Amino acid sequence: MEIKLRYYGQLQEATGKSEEIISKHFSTIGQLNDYLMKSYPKLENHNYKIAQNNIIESYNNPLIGNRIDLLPPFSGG
Amino acid sequence: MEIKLRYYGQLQEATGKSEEIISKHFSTIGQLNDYLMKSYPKLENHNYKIAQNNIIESYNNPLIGNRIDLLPPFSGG
Amino acid sequence: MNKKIKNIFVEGPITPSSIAKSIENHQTKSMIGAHNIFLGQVRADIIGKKKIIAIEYSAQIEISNQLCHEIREAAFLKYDLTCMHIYHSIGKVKAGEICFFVFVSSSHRSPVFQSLEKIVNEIKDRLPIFGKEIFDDKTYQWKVNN
Amino acid sequence: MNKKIKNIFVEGPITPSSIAKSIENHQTKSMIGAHNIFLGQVRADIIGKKKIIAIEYSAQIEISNQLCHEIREAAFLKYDLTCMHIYHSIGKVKAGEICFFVFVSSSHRSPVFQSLEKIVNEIKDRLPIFGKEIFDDKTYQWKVNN
Repeated sequence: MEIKLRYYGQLQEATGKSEEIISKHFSTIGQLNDYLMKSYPKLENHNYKIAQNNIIESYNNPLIGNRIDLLPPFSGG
Repeated sequence: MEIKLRYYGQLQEATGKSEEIISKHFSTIGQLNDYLMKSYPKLENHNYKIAQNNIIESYNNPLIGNRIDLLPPFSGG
Repeated sequence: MNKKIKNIFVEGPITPSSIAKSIENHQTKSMIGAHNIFLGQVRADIIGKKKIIAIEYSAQIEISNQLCHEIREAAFLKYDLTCMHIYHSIGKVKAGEICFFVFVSSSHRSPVFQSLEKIVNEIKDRLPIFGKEIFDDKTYQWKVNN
Repeated sequence: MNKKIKNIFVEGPITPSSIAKSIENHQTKSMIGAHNIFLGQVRADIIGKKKIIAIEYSAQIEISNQLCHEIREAAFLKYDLTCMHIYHSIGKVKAGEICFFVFVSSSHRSPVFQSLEKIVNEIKDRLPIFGKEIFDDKTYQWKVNN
């Protein structure tokens, strides 16, 4: 399954990219996150939320979407 | 003693004038008010505050100023 | 507390362009992070079969400006505000036009939210300003604040 | 609740003249009696020896607009509001310029005061918007909301 990953704000520096497409299978958002933490060890120094198909999800939720966004702390306004 | 009286808002209708100068002596604001109520019976139907030399005063205060304003309920904003 | 007493009254409505000008004047004050603006607009209330088309404001100008000065100085003492601007119309303001403008600024948002409503309410409660509501049939009634 | 989701983002700063235009657009709505406007302005904070000269905003646009829509609809249900307008900058906004605009209107003043701070806080807390603070020496840091 193809997953489009987008990295926002300071996470673009932690990963060295703004987006990428990976072809892998994960049962949960948390499993995907474990994979990303291994791929980009600098992510460990960051807080972020993960959105799946434009909805912010918890790590226990099943991974069913194909668009995943990593969102660092919000600082609008 | 000359007292300049000014009437604001609907009190101009109750008294039929916007200002006048009277030459009389009153010890307190309240005494002046009694006199005005007699002169303009329609004032009885109105709530108002009395200011003396640009300060809103209570009826017990001595009348020492020469500028008196009758102020109906405030409705700014 | 020896600041000069400002005149809050402007003849006729407060225009959107004058509000824009006031906002623009704050863009050089680079320590400001938050503005909060209250605008009072004349409502075309319908009472029975009559509609309000304008309010004609009068005021005891000296007392109003003095009390507004006190309200302003007390707010500066109580809240961490950078700027405060207050204007009220005198004379005729048509329905839909703006008659009252209170503008507070601070480095952060809490002080502007904490202060603005209180300043607005104090001005409405304490300043001797009188509104004559003009109906579309040329009759009128005196405005009552609730 | 089937209203169209609005795009709150504007490229670059929110100008005083666009704010004036927005105020002016409400002058035909003659049942409005009170407006309350919040403006967020980029502060030239000094950190160490460096000064912030701009913030560059980015956002997850779709999520931000969707959540803002929910915040807006919930506020309309909870408060007696006539109008609500929300804009946030995307891209570069210089110190002193306005990056955030929330405008609520009602027939009376209580609903605008009750609602505005909550709407502003919810937007700041919930919308995935990211501010990159640019210093005068061209270094930067990521903005943290407190």
